[in-house]
Amino acid sequence: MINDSAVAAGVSAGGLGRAQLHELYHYLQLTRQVEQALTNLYRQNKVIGGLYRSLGQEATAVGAVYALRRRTDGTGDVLAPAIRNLGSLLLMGAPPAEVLRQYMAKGNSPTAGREQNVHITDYQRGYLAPISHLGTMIEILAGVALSFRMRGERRVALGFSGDGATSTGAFHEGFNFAAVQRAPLVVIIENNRYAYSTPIERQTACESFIEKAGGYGVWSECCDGNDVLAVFGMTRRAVERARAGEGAALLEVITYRRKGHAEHDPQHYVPAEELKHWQERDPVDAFERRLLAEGWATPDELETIRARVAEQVERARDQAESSPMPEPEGALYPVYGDAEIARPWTRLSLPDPHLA
Amino acid sequence: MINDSAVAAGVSAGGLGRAQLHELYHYLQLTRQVEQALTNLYRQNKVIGGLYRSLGQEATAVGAVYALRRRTDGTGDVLAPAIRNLGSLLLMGAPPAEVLRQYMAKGNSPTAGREQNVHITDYQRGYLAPISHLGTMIEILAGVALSFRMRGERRVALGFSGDGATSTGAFHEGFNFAAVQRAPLVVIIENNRYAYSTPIERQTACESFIEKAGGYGVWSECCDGNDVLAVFGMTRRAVERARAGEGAALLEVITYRRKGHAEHDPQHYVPAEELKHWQERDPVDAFERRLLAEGWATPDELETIRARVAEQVERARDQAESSPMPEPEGALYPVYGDAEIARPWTRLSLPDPHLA
Amino acid sequence: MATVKEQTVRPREKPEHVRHTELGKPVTLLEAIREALWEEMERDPTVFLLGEDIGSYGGAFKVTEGFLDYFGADRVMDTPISEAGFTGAAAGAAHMGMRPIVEMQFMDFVSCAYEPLTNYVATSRWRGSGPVPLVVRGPVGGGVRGGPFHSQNPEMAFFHTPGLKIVYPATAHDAKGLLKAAIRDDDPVLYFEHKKLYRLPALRETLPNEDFVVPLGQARVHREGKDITVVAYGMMVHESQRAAEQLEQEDGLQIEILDLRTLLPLDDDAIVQSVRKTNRLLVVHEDTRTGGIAGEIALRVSERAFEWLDAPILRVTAIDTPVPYSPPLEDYFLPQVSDIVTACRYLAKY
Amino acid sequence: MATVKEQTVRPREKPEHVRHTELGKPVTLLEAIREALWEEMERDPTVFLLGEDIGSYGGAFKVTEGFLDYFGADRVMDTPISEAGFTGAAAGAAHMGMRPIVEMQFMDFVSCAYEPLTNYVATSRWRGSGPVPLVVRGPVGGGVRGGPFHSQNPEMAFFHTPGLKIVYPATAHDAKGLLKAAIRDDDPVLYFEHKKLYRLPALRETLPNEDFVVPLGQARVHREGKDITVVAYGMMVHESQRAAEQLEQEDGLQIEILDLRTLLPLDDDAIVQSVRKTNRLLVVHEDTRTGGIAGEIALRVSERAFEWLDAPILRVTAIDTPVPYSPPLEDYFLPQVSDIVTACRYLAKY
Ligand SMILES: Cc1ncc(C[n+]2csc(CCOP(=O)(O)OP(=O)(O)O)c2C)c(N)n1
Ligand SMILES: Cc1ncc(C[n+]2csc(CCOP(=O)(O)OP(=O)(O)O)c2C)c(N)n1
Ligand SMILES: [Mg+2]
Ligand SMILES: [Mg+2]
Repeated sequence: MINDSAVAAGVSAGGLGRAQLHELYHYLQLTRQVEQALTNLYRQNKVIGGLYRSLGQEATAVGAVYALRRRTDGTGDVLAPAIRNLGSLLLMGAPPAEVLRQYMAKGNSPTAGREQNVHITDYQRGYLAPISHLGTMIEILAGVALSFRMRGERRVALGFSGDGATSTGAFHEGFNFAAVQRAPLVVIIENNRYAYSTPIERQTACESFIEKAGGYGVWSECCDGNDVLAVFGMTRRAVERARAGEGAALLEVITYRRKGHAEHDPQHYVPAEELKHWQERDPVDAFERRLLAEGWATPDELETIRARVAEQVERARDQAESSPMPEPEGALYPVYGDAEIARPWTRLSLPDPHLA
Repeated sequence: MINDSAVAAGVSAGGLGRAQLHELYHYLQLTRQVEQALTNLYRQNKVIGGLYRSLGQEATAVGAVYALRRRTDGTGDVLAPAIRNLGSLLLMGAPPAEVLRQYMAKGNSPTAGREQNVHITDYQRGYLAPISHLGTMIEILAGVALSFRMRGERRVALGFSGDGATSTGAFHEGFNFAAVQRAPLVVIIENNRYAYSTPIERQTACESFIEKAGGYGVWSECCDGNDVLAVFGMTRRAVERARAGEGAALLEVITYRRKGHAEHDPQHYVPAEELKHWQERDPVDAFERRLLAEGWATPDELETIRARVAEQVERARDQAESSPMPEPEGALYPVYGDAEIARPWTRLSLPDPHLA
Repeated sequence: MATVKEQTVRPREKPEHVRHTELGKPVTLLEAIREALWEEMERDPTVFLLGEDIGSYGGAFKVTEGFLDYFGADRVMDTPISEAGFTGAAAGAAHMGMRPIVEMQFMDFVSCAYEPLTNYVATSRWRGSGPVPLVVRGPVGGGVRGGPFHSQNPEMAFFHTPGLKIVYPATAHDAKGLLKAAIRDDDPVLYFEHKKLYRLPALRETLPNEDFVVPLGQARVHREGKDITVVAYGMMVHESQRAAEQLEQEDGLQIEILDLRTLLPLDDDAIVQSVRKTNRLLVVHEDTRTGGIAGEIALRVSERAFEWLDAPILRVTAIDTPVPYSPPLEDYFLPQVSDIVTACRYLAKY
Repeated sequence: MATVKEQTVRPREKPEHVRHTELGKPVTLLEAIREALWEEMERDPTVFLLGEDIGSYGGAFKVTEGFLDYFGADRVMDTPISEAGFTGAAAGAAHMGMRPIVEMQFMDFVSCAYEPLTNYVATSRWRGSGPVPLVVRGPVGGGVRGGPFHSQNPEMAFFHTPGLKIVYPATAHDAKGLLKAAIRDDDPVLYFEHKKLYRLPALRETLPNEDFVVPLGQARVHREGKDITVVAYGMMVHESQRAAEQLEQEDGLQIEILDLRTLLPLDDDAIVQSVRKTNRLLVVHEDTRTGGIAGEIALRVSERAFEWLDAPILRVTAIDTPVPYSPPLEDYFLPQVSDIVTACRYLAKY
């Protein structure tokens, strides 16, 4: 199924064979349909907290992560998603039911309800939970990549950064350290034109985000983020360079955030024509057209994939919905490794009654 | 003396007239001789704390600041020096005796002994005390420049950053904000090859520091930092662009730190040939040769300047040495504007005696 | 990407949503804050706002909704995502005579500006670089299922830094009066807005139409009582009030509630005065337990009112973990009214 | 600027200056730290060092002198000036099975890494991302004329963050044993080294040649006594000792000194036990006053030993300002032996 030789096998697009192209389509569909299920659950108040969609950007996470060595035994490449990279987790093997439970704050979610949305870690599958503070994960991933280089492991770390997150000091310090250490870190700047309501023009005065690469002395490339094969190809080049010891890379994908920052944001700051322009460039539709036009898939095959995904998501939603919320004492999950350090874990501590 | 028309007046080097060239020489000499006096005082344990020399880099501070509008009434350009820009303060009008008192932690120093070395603020003359944390002043200066732009004042903020300080998140966040706001901020990266013992190769993988300009979308230039006229010319172009509303600029000067990081650093990590190479390119000697070769000054004129500076420094040192140390209670200088907030300002507070 | 310059035609009229008080209508805590910002910006042209998405979006919580159109992009400035950068820049502008107000989208992100705030801003006056009249404001607090990074109470990160002031209002009146005082103050002020109080209907209050300030550094007796002093702030003032009502009904206890309002400088005069009356002290804070402000309060009381204490000083706080996301966990994490009741009963019996 | 790869020929022999203990010679606090680092690096190949100028320069205080030659550039890594970046990176490496030790050139600069330490590192285990076995170490403290930014005691910036541990040794023995324990601990540890104690001849001590650790979280009775408990750490242990000796001679008082050693988690068992014996408590910290650790100690004692207290809990601390540069000012700023004497006399008479 998912395997390394994927890259070399086929003769068609980007070296990918038919089965692999179908797999890409599967994960594009899975991402979109899981998110659609989340939107429905959100409207029913079953997603706790905000919901951040990647509608129209799915090709970035899916295409990029398809270029990684995905393993389930903790020996593969490692990534940290940003908020709009749910697809990357799915492709790394996160079961949809787990993901839905996490968004629904269930007791049997990967974090047992302590954390939210894509904040999930799985060292075996190779993904690290981000924290909300933008930029921080680039620092963390610099160290992940550094450890690979230090130990001579041919593994790569992949990070995502929003256009907005590039302005953080954390992005700068983390990426510069990786660059100077020639650590195998690939960072994809997902330029979706907005950071919340802030357009890129108020984020940076640079011509394009890969202009930043020169300042770090790293390799860079930019591509159409709504073309899953382009994203895959570009990422693969960067990943294989990094794997070969040629150091970090800074990539940019040009895409667009079709929904508001989160479901609660009506995005009134977005011009209607802009939205329309990008609707017409939907990455899933575009890939579908391409698959059919090139003869890489038949309409029936695609329909089968979509139906299989729908079923999968339906089953996952049932599993998640029927899962229990956590027990309150779950909040007492240890902050320290030493079990005995427990006393201050209380809201109120009364002196021994015999003193009273 | 020091005035705006300096730039336009002469017909010789960089538009500078003879008097101005002599003035530049004066300040190069003043910087070097004040620092030499400090070294002597340091050896006598009269400089409290560390001493950070700019030997071999004096042309940067002096040449750059000569391109500013210097005023004494708080309406001119504003700068924040880094640790190796003592010359910039002198050129902005800081009296040498004040500077020496500050290094000697005297009670009548500009900070009354609370702060050290170049950490001196004078809003009238236009300089802001840095803090030790590298990069922070770029944030502060971004706001200084922003306020000029917001109020339509044709003033410019000038910042210095070491090669090492460019790696800080503060540098990135501060400069990016100024760039996107087209604030009149000029930052000079003083590439002296080392940050403490760390060579630039371990600081960044970029080809040269002005490669960073593209990532911020700003104008940039690089020049020989040991050529005072080159530094002056380059800075003047950037400053006048900024003054005209064309936004921030990132400049680089190539120079060399001839002493250790501080007087206590024997710089054993520096190759002897490297040191020799740069000794031969001493910026004061080079300017002296140029002045003579071009006929801009006679040996007598230069000797007169040197003697005048020596006398000035001698007098300043006497004044500083005879100044008293501060009274201990000077530590209680207010941290708040409200005078009554004083109670916790004590090392020990005993309950009212009638309770005991 | 060339910089966009908004074309702003400044409308003549103040929009409705900042005229509640003018029209004699009650305001929520959020509206009180909004009016304070607006009025101070009208009063003083050096006051300006900067932060993420505060312009056309009006801020994540819509505090500055409508400000951009009226005041223009230079006074309502959207920033890049760089809390240290724009906080430091605000300090620089403050040096030059401006009065910047920085919005943190969530106060959780003020941790990114910890360095310039504690090293540069707090020390500036003392270092001889003059005052930094700067306000850093934004939403804090839990109970809204925001998870570990949108629910923090970061007061103790700064409480230990001489030179900063920390303000944390619990009522609409105080929110407005304290914010105005903070903006006019020459010292840097961190101003915390509990996001669960922002729109709480019970906090609606009709405010005086005249300009008023609530001086910084003064606690307020929220409820008078003679039996036990409960020191609280923010959301916990209201939780303490609920506990006090229950204790009055069920136990006949008269709880005095002191709302700190300003955490730094701490109004220990008010605390000591109350404790000398009630002889019993409970501190309630939503913040986590170890290293919370209760400790400093206990020491000040020990130093100044030890002889008046008839019982140990106790505290009700959140537990020592990050703020959990899932409702049952977060509810377990946060201080409960029942905890306050239990603590007060214990103290009363002591 | 291509990356330089140091050609390191790993020497066979351990250099002299990390063999003091092996040779039965007494070590200073700094040498104890150096030996601990060296031994742990030899013991465990996943241990590595990163920080500014720790390689060929051996660190600003020469703690890692000679390490680069022996262990090579990958295990003694000079970093760009980016405390947040390399601290975050250390956390990432720790996730992958490494045991990084970060040196802050001065602990004053840990403020730059406040965000990743408090948000990412401290919460990682609880968030489900596993432990972060990471040590952040470096020089702290005043008295060396370092001025406001090379003299800080930053413990209270982190004391309030569940998930972090804070260690602050006062003796060479503890410095070595605690550092080894910290490196082997699965939780992130901030390890503070008082720069004025680094080479203090009086602290020279011959250490056991066997491997030993001093467990984290346990205070130590530095001096036994029955009249007053003085809780201190770092430099203040020694200032308290001087005061205790004076008080013994001049007043016949027997002062018990408790050296906290680990600040977080706080060993309140030890404090409470001592206070139940002496019935009087003075906390001495070099750190500034408001919001210092004395508050938390006071509250824990109030919660657990109120009935044993025969006098108010007092504290001797630095004043609430930045650390001043000029000697007369810094001496006024820092807690004095005479303050401790005064406080103890007051408590004894109470
Ligand atoms: C340090 C920090 N500041 C502010 C925020 C609040 N915030 C969350 S997402 C966001 C916008 C992010 O924009 P971008 O990086 O472009 O990512 P996108 O949402 O477009 O994928 C902001 C400001 C944050 N999470 N972290
Ligand atoms: C944030 C921070 N980290 C570390 C230091 C310690 N430090 C002081 S100067 C210095 C080297 C600075 O190098 P560079 O920026 O190149 O300036 P130069 O000394 O060469 O002029 C270091 C690491 C500091 N002051 N601030
Ligand atoms: Mg974006
Ligand atoms: Mg340098």
